[in-house]
Amino acid sequence: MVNQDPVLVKRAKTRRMKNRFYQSLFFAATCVGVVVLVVLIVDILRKGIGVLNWDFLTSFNSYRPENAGLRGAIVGSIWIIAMTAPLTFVIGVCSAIYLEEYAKKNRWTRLIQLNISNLAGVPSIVYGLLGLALFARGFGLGRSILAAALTLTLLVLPIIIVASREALASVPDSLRHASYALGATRWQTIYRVVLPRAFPGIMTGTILALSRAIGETAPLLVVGAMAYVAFSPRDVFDIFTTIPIQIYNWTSLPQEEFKQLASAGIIVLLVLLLTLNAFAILMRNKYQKRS
Amino acid sequence: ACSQSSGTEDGGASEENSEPSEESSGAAGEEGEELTGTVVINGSSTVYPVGMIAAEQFMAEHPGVNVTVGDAGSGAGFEMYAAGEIDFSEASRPIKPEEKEAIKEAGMTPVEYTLGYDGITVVVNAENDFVDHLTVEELKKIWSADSDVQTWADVRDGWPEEEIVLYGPGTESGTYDFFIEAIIGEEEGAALRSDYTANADDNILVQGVAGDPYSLGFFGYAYYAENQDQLKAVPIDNGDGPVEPSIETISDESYTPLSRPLFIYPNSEKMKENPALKPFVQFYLENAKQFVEEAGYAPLDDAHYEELLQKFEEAHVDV
Amino acid sequence: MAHYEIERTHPSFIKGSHKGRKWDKIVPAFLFVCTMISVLTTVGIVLTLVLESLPFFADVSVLQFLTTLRWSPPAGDFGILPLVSGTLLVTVLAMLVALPIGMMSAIYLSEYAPDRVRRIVKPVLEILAGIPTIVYGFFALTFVTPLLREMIPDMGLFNALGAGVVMGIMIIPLVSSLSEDAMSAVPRHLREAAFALGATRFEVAWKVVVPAALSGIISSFVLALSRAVGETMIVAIAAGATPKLTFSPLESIQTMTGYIVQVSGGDISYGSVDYKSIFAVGITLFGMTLLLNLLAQFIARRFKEDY
Amino acid sequence: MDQRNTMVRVRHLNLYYGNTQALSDIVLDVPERSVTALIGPSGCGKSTFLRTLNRMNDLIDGVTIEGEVRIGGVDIYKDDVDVDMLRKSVGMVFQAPNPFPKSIFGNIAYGPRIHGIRQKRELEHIVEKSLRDVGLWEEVKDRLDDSATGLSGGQQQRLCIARSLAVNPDVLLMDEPTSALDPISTAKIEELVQQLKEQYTIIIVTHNMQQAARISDRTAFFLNGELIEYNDTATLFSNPDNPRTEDYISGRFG
Amino acid sequence: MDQRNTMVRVRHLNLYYGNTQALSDIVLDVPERSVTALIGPSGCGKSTFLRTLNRMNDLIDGVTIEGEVRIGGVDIYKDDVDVDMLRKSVGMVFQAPNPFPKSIFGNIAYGPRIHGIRQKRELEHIVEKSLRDVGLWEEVKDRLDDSATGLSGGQQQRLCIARSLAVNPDVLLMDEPTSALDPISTAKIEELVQQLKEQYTIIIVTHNMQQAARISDRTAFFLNGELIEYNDTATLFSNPDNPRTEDYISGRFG
Ligand SMILES: Nc1ncnc2c1ncn2[C@@H]1O[C@H](COP(=O)(O)OP(=O)(O)OP(=O)(O)O)[C@@H](O)[C@H]1O
Ligand SMILES: Nc1ncnc2c1ncn2[C@@H]1O[C@H](COP(=O)(O)OP(=O)(O)OP(=O)(O)O)[C@@H](O)[C@H]1O
Ligand SMILES: [Mg+2]
Ligand SMILES: [Mg+2]
Ligand SMILES: O=P([O-])([O-])[O-]
Repeated sequence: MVNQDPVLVKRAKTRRMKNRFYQSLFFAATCVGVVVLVVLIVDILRKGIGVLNWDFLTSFNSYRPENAGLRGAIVGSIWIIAMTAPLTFVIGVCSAIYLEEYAKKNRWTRLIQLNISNLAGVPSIVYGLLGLALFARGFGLGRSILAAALTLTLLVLPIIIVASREALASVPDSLRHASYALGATRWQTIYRVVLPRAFPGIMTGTILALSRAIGETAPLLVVGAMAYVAFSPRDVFDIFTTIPIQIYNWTSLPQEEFKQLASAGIIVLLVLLLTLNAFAILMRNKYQKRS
Repeated sequence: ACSQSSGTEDGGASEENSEPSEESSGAAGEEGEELTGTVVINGSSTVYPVGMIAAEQFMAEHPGVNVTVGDAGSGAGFEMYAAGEIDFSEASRPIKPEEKEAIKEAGMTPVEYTLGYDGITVVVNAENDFVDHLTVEELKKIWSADSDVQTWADVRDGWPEEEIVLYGPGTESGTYDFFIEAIIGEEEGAALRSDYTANADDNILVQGVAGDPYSLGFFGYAYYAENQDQLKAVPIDNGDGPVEPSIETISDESYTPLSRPLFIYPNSEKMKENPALKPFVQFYLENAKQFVEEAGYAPLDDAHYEELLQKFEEAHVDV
Repeated sequence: MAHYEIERTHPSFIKGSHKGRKWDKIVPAFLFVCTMISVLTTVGIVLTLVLESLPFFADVSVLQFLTTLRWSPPAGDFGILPLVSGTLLVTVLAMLVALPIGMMSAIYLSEYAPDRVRRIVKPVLEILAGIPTIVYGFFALTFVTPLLREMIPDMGLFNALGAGVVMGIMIIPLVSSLSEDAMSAVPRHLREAAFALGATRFEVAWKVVVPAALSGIISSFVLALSRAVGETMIVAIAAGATPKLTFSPLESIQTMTGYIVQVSGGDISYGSVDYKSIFAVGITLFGMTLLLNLLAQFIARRFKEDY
Repeated sequence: MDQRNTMVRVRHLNLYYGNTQALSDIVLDVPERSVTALIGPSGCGKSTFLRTLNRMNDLIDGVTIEGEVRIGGVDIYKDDVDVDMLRKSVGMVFQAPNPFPKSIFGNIAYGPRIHGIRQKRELEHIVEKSLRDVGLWEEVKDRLDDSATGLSGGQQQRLCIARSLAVNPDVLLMDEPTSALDPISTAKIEELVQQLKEQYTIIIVTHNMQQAARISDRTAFFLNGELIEYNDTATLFSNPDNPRTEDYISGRFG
Repeated sequence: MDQRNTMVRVRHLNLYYGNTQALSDIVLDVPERSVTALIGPSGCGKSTFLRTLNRMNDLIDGVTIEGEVRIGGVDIYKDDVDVDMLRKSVGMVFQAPNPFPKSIFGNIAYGPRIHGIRQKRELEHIVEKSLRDVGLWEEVKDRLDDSATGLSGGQQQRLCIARSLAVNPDVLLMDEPTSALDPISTAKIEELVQQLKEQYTIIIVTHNMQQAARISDRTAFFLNGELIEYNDTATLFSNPDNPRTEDYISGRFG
């Protein structure tokens, strides 16, 4: 090179080493998360895989560990998700659209934003208290699937709103302008241009929100999830239990066998979670390819 | 249209049953007639296994009935009772006057049935070889709010100069209240010392005691029974010599003062609306001894259960 | 300048019936209603907490609540400070784990990792955030704490450390993913500018990308913090239930959330002051997260950098 | 030129962003079926002016507009004007090509669709005609279903022009449509503009004075939000009235 | 010109993005302290070529490079070359101004700081000198602590040039540095380039042939990844060897 100043060259060597050191450090940090995840999963598999079989998935809970299964809880969780998913999606995405596309950027909007990010940090158990007072008691829904689903909807709503807003904000204005310049109304622009483009990000938010909803325990304990439900709920007004509730209950019983069942329950929950995540990633990739 | 107190109207099994519900409830207990409906139980997590056994066995005989059991806690149980949300509450302590008041205000009368006993078991680590028994006085010395016991030597001369690590349920637990009443005394505002390691989950307490060679803890008998390899139960001397907790000593009431009764409070008013409820309560009481034993608690003598049934029939002649 | 005749006098854009019109009236109204649900949620939470805690504050004065140094409901001691200190202790521990690791992972993913690696590792890390918290609770109690106890023998079975560390791990993806998003959003041309000046990758990451993404990074920190303050099951299972005014991570403590969940599942009478106290604790918790968010908002605005 | 009708008529137009004035007392008439170039240094208000003609400034908070803008005789800032339909009549092409992340077909059909055309046949016909008009048909007819973002920059810009034409506008506004393009694509678009003025009234912003000279019939020179001079392109470039115009076109000032 | 030393020497350079070849067998010598313009249609490889000279292409996955590039006599693709130090010697200015979101001072001082200069006095001296070199000192000396993103586009671009100069490079690469700027800012930068060539070897990509003619000593014409013609600017524009060069500079092909 032209100016091979020996001081600089020496310094360059240290800088290069520093870079390499930090690269290794950052890599190691990334591995921590991955390794813990693996350890966690292995630990659970080791404890639970032995009792995980078809009967476990298809029988109801029982006081006899050898007969106990997860059916009622699986059906309950599916019910809850089936209710929570559309509600959160519609309300969350609509809120995000309103805030991002319609609301004037004034003090009120900022206040609403602050409110939403604050809600994202409100402990889930507090939502449980709200759900009990409002849905179970106030609306007279009782300790039902609907009351629980509504509670969880409120709980995860901020997650999907924040993610969807990010997604909407990342749609370039040039696309909106192109649409307006063709005489499209605001809603046509949003519906036909902005939303499709923001869809992958919205999906990510939805999945994060639903993952959270699927695994919640504390608020459902307060809203009134049952520990022993030996039937499949038939409508949204029915009594329910969910997988995490069942896991929690099993871990609190004296018999060692129930703890194994709890681990098997955790495996089922994780499988459900991973399926949901995989679905999200597929959707995300599918739509990302197009744009 | 909640299903908590539903009869056949919203029970899904009603399609299979062509007969009106009133008739089938009249024929409760008779074989062949299908009973339908839902019974909702909630309350103490200690009594929960008993309720679950009852529910499961009842449903085996009456597939048309759904019995669901919650473990929200005794307090929550009574609160739901007063709110008219449940058919049945379970408790690991007697109902408190204010709870009774609330339920009465809501137009209901809670009737109490004692199912059996849970022996609160004082345990030490399996490796502990110096504790042969503890007197009630010693327990009080260890656990009272103003206790100055720091090491085992402070409890009894000759015991090692090792720090005593205490485990027990949290203040919200029925066991906590009961332990205070039995050991410390009944005066208002009595509390245990606050520097022990508390947890709401007895299983977790088991792990605590099992992991600490110089620990001492107390919790429900069933949790000791399931973990005898890691724990050692401490015989308690209430003046009549040390008595080791066991189903027998708890049942025959020689294990004192740490046996606590378990209760159910079926909701009589709900029986009028819910045809499945009365047969279920009857079934529960008829087989209570067996259920209590199966759940790992100590049953009472047979005479007691006969009394229970009698009390039940007297209370519900009208239903 | 020349003037011209005007030809058409009735162009098509005078208002008439236009298809899109009706939607443009209904839609915003509906969207607004949806947005209001979040506002109403807050109102609902505040109302519930305030109304339900009024009876509590009739028995225990606010001053007593805020200044007493002991939390022992059976003895009538309702000083929130031990619960606050427990919450803070666990939160600080969790942050000590989550912030550095999350941040370093974010830098690795955004600045060093090949695209292929990032596309796999990022969602894998995100799984950590989706695992139900009771799973973490037992992981802390039955895996992490025993491991820690091998190193620190006189640590209790329930301790703030194990719970805090595991909570920190749970929160890693919140920091790593959101910070990574913020860093990825830093335009490529800024990186190129730095590289073109002879900066190493580390210098680019640390002195250009991180400062440029700072407001996003701070937002992720605060979200993580709020989540830690509000986390329930991990502490309920692994940190014990011993309200204690201590800052030793080796001791068993109780957090505000832990207290709420244990009391609401316990046996005490719902009419009692002890039970009503959970709403007072709930309000305190809500106030704390609100304060954190306000702080975050303030900081994020101060550090906002336009690129 | 004088026998043509006025398509755009602007009278005493003032525009403010918040409190700062961006356009001052603009008066200008644009004849139909002609190309008018807007030139001037950066920040002088060319884009702002262009956006008043299809009310795109409505999308920006805090914009205040005074004065009169008539298009085809209608005051477009009157209350009874349907802004969406106005924008249909007054098309706009932007500096950076901005195709929707849809297929080529979907891009062109977007406008007709939102304006109520549903039949596949009709849409196909419009798409073909618009693409032919911009000379893109032969290049893309075999891949109408491919994503428009896969086209080259010049193709994308022509696609955007075709997209504007598909809704059958009267006026076409172009804001530096070639500044992001290479010379060859630029030449193609300039040629296209020459063809389009047979049917459309075109107003084009450019910071390239050679381009203005090559393609426009009339040129307006803006400076600091004022319309300094507006005249036949030939006259304005060869013999400007205003010394500042001369300074600018001769590259003498900043 | 021939009495000057060769600063950049490129031999048989081939570059591939994955499997597609973007540069074919480029051979070219750049004398020191001169301005060399790279022209050619979009996508012909101008930017790609420029980025081989400071190894910015290393940052792109899947790039393969063959051939030899020597700067100041050193083969920069040899293993023992410190890429960071190479980039210090070979500065680069980009199409869009890209100041860091830092203060004006912080922008200029960034380079010297990472290369080990810590003393405030020395930094201040470098900042002042660099800003003076690009003629920005008088305009910004009172607001060195203000954010650089608050400057106008032209000022930002000059700031970016000053930032490059602050690390004391030998070669300055500029990739269409004025294409996002208005004519006045462009004129300023062109003037600056003329001054800078007294000290630096400048290679500038432009798609504006007038600009190439105005400011460069030598011009290289690229087409489809090949170097078609490389000659004195005056010669290349007035009397090109290659018919394709002629076609391109006369605007005749696509
Ligand atoms: N949204 C806005 N808010 C506030 N001021 C604006 C806005 N858009 C433009 N301006 C200001 O109005 C003036 C005119 O801007 P305009 O974009 O119309 O200039 P222009 O002539 O198109 O410039 P260029 O050639 O750079 O595109 C400028 O001073 C600009 O800073
Ligand atoms: N990162 C990349 N990956 C793959 N191909 C690339 C990449 N960058 C550029 N190319 C391709 O290499 C060729 C040369 O691109 P380059 O950017 O060097 O052209 P250019 O002459 O600078 O064009 P312009 O005038 O538009 O800047 C083009 O075909 C381009 O598509
Ligand atoms: Mg403009
Ligand atoms: Mg280029
Ligand atoms: O629910 P409790 O059993 O602890 O009474």
